[in-house]
Amino acid sequence: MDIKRNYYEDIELFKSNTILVWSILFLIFLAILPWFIMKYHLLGLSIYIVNLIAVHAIVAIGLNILVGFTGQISMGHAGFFALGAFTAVILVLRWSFPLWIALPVAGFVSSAFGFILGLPALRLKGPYLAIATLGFGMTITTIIKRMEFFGGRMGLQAPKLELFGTPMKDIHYYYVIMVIAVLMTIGAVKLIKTRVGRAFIAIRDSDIAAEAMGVNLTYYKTLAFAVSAFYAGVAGGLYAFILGFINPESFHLIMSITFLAMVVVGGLGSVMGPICGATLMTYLDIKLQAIQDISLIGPALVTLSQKYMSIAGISNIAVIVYGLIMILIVLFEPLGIFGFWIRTKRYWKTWPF
Amino acid sequence: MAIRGVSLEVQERQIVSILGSNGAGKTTILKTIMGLLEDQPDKGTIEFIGKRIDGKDAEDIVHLGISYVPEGREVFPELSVEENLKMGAYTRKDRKGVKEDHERVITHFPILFQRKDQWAGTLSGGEQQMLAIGRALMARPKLLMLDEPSLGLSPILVKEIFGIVKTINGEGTTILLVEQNAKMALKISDYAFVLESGRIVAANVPNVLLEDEDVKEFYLGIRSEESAKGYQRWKRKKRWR
Amino acid sequence: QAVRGVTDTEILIGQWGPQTGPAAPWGAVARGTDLLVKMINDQGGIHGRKFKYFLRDDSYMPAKTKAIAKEFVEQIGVFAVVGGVGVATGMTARDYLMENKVPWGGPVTGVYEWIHPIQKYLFAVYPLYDDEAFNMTGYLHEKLGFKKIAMFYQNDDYGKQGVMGVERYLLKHKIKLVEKVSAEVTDRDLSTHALKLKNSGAEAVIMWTNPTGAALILGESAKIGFKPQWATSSTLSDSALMMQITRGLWGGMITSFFGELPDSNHPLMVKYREAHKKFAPQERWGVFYYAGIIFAEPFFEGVRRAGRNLTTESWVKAMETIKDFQGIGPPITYAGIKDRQGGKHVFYGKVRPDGSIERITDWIRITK
Amino acid sequence: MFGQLIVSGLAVGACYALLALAMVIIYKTSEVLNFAQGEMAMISTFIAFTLLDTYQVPFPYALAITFLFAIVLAIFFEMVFLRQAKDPTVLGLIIITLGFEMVLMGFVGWKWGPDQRALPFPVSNIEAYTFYGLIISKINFWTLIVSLVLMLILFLFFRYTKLGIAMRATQQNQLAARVMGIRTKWIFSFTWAISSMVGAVAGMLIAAMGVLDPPMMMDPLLKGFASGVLGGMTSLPGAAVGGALLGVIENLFGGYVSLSFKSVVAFAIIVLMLCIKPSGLLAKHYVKKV
Amino acid sequence: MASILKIENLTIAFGGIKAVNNVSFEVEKGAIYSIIGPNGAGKTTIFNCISGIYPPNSGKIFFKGEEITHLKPYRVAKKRIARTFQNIELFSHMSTMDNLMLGRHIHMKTGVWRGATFIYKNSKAAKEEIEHRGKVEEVIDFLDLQAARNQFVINLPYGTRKLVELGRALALEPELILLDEPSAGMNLEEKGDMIFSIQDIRDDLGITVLLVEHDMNLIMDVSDRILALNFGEKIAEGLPEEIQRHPEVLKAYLGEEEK
Ligand SMILES: Nc1ncnc2c1ncn2[C@@H]1O[C@H](COP(=O)(O)OP(=O)(O)OP(=O)(O)O)[C@@H](O)[C@H]1O
Ligand SMILES: Nc1ncnc2c1ncn2[C@@H]1O[C@H](COP(=O)(O)OP(=O)(O)OP(=O)(O)O)[C@@H](O)[C@H]1O
Ligand SMILES: [Mg+2]
Ligand SMILES: [Mg+2]
Repeated sequence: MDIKRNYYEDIELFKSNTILVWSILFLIFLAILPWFIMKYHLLGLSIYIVNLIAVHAIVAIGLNILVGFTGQISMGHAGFFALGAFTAVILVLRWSFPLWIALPVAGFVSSAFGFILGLPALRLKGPYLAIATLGFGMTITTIIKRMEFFGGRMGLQAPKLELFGTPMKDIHYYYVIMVIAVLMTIGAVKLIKTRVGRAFIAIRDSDIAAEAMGVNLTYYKTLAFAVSAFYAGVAGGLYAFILGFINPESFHLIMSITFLAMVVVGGLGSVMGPICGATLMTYLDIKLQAIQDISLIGPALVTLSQKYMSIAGISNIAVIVYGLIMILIVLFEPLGIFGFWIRTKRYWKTWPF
Repeated sequence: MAIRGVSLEVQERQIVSILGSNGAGKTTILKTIMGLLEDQPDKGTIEFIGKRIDGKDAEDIVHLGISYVPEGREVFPELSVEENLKMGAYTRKDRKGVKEDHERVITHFPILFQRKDQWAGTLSGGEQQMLAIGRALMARPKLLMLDEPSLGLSPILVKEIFGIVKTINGEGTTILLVEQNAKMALKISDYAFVLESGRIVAANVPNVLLEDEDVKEFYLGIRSEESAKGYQRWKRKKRWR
Repeated sequence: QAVRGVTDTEILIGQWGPQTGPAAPWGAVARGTDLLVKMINDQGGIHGRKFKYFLRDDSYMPAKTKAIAKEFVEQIGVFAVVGGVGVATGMTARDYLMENKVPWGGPVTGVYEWIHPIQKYLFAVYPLYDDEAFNMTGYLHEKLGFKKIAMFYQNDDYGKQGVMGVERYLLKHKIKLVEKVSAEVTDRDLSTHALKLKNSGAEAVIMWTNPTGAALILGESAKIGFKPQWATSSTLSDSALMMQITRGLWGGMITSFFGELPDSNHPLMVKYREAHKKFAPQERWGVFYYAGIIFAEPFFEGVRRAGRNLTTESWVKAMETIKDFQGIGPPITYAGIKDRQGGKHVFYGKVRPDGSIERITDWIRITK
Repeated sequence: MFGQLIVSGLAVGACYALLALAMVIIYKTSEVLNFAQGEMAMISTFIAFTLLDTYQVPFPYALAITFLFAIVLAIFFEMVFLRQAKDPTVLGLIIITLGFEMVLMGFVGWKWGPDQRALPFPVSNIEAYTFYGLIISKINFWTLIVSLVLMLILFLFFRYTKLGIAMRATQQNQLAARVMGIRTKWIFSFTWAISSMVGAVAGMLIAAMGVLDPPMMMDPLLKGFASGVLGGMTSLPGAAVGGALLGVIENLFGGYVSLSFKSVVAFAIIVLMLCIKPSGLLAKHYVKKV
Repeated sequence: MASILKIENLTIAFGGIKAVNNVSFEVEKGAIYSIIGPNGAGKTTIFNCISGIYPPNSGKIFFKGEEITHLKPYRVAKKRIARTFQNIELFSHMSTMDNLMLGRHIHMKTGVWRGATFIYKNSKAAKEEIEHRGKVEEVIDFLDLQAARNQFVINLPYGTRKLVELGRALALEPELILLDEPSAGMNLEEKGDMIFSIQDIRDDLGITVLLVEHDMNLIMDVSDRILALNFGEKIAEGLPEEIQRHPEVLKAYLGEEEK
């Protein structure tokens, strides 16, 4: 081993020039994507859907820090998401904070709650932790529902924001969200590569050994909750503004579960995985009903429904397909979509052989 | 590919040892026999008392009368010692025989009796090893396969373990033994195989193997006295890289 | 110049409604509208234009509703949105639709959000829950002479507007509500709720909930021998369904109605029932199915009145001319630019033990 | 009121307990949290409904066919989906059950539509027995009896056959279990079948007490899961105790403190309990030894 | 020389069974001190008490004159006491490098904010990371782990994994290292290497070693002093030669005949 190693390589964001080039190309792609969407409605996408995807991706990245890296389950992330959404809206609505302050504050409020939840969660594992977090998620929305300050159960209308005097549209939000999403992705990648991230993974693999090596379990476990909740909080703030109206009812358990599914389907324990997962799951969730509109399949499904099932429930086909896709991905690719991607990459690398 | 072209035969009522360095494929052989590997052998067959058992499920193989002490203890951590032993006799229906065997295990390893209500996961390392062996004995197998049974046991117990193995063998159980402690293993074996990188490099009765210079040096640690420790360390490293 | 969603031969319209998930029963509304569209098209459309109807399932999730609204406007390019189930869902779309000047006729909930503040392009049909509850309390108190009134409601925007109305009336007449019990939409155990109602000694209980909640509370009350006069909102006016799922306990219920009874001899009802047999025989002829017709009728009336030269503005103008228009729902009036609440009437009926309904009042004006 | 609250608390608790039992049985062998449990019960109940309502099959036969269906469904799911997973993580398995939940939910919605229905049931949900002034409806009473009996049978079965230990062994170390000759695959199928049957009982009772519609099991399942955790996810008696406790606590809280926070308080209490006893009331806490 | 570790009347019981009963001993700085005893004698339990995993029922533990009896494990680690485990406890889904880097945890400072936001090579977090990677690289060289450097430890052979665990403990730059059966499961050759490694740890790195082992060859080769336990109680303490001949040790541990 005479080659002098440059240790920075290991933690560098762009390990090689190829990655750097690809990353830049990807950023350019993101920058011009809206133009394509508006012009061609690629895959039936709208900018709003892309925004939603990006927001979900932020939550998923954060959740993955908790679930994938630290090995703690959370079934209450909709709660943090809701906290972020309501905090951001209230800050802007009641005290006219600018968005760029309201968002981080929303993140920190969520993360404070994450820290609190992390404390009882310390000794809990598996189903016990699942139920505790689940209960937390439900409690948060119930409390929000009860307080007129948060608009009660009617919910809150997010104020219309302006950018240089013009009201912000989806396309403006798009760039705001993308910048935040990219920054938060990079943040997650780096965090995982350095000391704190290592401690997280160590806790997942063997908490006893981690503690014996000087990792303060209490601190890092709650920290993981806090960091994860921060992501959810910021994303929640963005969500409130792209939706325009938030209502505590909509931050329900199913939402928490969907977040979890995004992470697992995308690929636990990588940063790209949850992004893939969020993209796929969000897109499918909104667009799957289109199978009834596909030329040949659609009428066939209608006939099938009339003959054997019920026509009133025909939309449920989308639910079935959604569930099946979830199952199949986990079944055949335990590392999620990201694992699939890695395999194809490896396959192409060794291609002729 | 962890093992290739390995043929070995274990005669009834014998003690047969498999020796070899780390990663040679000893565990893999035992696991293959037990049907524990996901990918069944690419080629070759395994027979037990005249019946083909390759491709069969581990459960069925156990029912045929093979018992296995896996590497790394693999006790049921949240079952009590007693329950662990009960699981060892899972396939058996004869209550009386089970009771007898239970007593026998306890006389071999009295500490297990003292710890009988303790969760196996909280036993000390050596106690767990004893439990793993005891558990396998509870099945009263025709063929007992032991993967490094002496790991983590105190010197006195190591001797005892080999004694027990010998006794069990005397009672009619055939034994296939994988050991790092080659010296002891050879002492009680009727036959031994030496494995290297998935291949059998030597196979013979212990007396003959003990004559073999290579075997002596690499597996029995009997080395020429004059060579200085440090020097030898380097030499050995070089040769085996 | 071109009007979005309007061509020489076609008018595109859309609606969202939960077809899947827990709120799916309400989704029947959106399919009912489909029936009306088919019928109109079958008769040759309006002014030579046929309607193309897009029904989207939002599973009652606001994020999806907004995506659907955007799809309607940006990709499909609909002329108008007709109906649309849900408050939280509709609210995410309201401002967006209004900013883009998309006419919206007859959202399927009777809440203030649609008319406060007044939205130029939004024409509500559903009588307001608040007014309905106010009036119903009055009916129980003044006409039927109940003194001790309790409320059981569902913990959401719909239930809350019911409470508002009831309390408003009682406050005005200085009467105390003897008990106010709420349940979550997902609750499946209402024994404590029933017990509380019973202990309050109420003579009449007004119920603002979904069918499941109603069935559960009636069951629990019957169990502990609590038999007040029940009264409930128009959302539970599907007495055939309610009779079945309450196993007969629905008998004696006082219900308000926003539309003709399912077996009514009203000429339009007869026509619609025929269309139902023809176009969608598999659907159950339930109140919420044909409510899809009720909430859409004024919209089509507007299109009819706007004439061949249909634009957003001409439609709005036409809608504002509607006075006492009546299909199978309440009489609809939009009194000028300050009034966007079309339905202002309900009528009351009492459920007979066999599940049929005795109409006990005519259409009563509930909104001043 | 106090007595009545306790009685009706126990009655709901019994339903929670049945669902908890169903979940615990599966968790005991495979560490899988079966989130499809509710929907499996729901679809079985719909089958029962179709038999009873559409085909007018006499109740005992309908019951038998429903059980058969529940068993087939569970074994199908276990063999066709769960077992096929390669290198499954616990979380991955949970997601598979969630996916299956959606498939079932979608299927029922597609087949039967979203409308609420009433399950014809031989025991009335309105008529009641009165003991010392406490009212308990017939169906609640029989629910209590059925769940107690089921619980007892299962408890004895798993306690006094080797199978009970073998199930736990399978969960803790599948490899070692196989080496002991425990037919783990068979155990999985078996436990799924039993659990699905218990679930179907719960589903039918819950539908008979209230309303039959696709989302009917969402809330009970959560509570059942919570009860299981409260009692300790590996303990059958724990499931019973957890269910009863949860039902009673909920009702007392609803009756005396606040109805609106009733369902949330259940979770708050569970979290508090778990802080004191991290593995539930009746399960021993295991700390790995190094 | 001064004692670095001092244990006074340590007692711990699990449900009535006294795993360690009134044990006292002292380890001198720079010594290799071994604990032997039959299985279940309480050796690992003593380690667990020192490193804070089990709170002792009574007795005191002093490290460099300071009491550490009831400190949490991570605080003990911060005092520079590192350990290995009887059944390897590595972070199996991390590379060897990262495992060792975790050993540097207590010496590093990067928190969430700095970790997530460093941009270039001279940022504080990056600099710190690079510096500590250098340190880890020294450990890798010391143990000849270059080949395993970037592999996930789950894929490494048993013997190598034991070395990685040792490396992780060394990366902490401890003053006292606790080794629990470091040579178990190794073949003769690797055992030989382990003897040298242990000696090097003491001689080259100046770390005091507390050792638990069942391999008598190794014990006799490296130990300066030996403590023998049986049923949680001290039965003998002294120089290797004394212990080897001690009748009780012979009876309880080594087996009487032979040799
Ligand atoms: N599942 C697996 N996938 C890939 N390689 C494997 C797998 N299992 C074992 N190997 C490899 O096969 C070889 C033989 O392993 P095996 O465990 O049989 O060795 P062994 O002789 O038992 O060694 P030891 O003395 O360390 O127990 C090793 O190089 C190991 O890395
Ligand atoms: N958490 C625990 N609960 C109950 N008993 C325990 C626990 N930890 C250890 N013991 C018991 O304490 C005794 C000492 O265990 P310890 O692990 O210290 O033994 P050891 O000397 O390291 O033995 P070995 O050489 O086999 O590893 C054993 O009998 C063990 O069963
Ligand atoms: Mg091996
Ligand atoms: Mg030990």
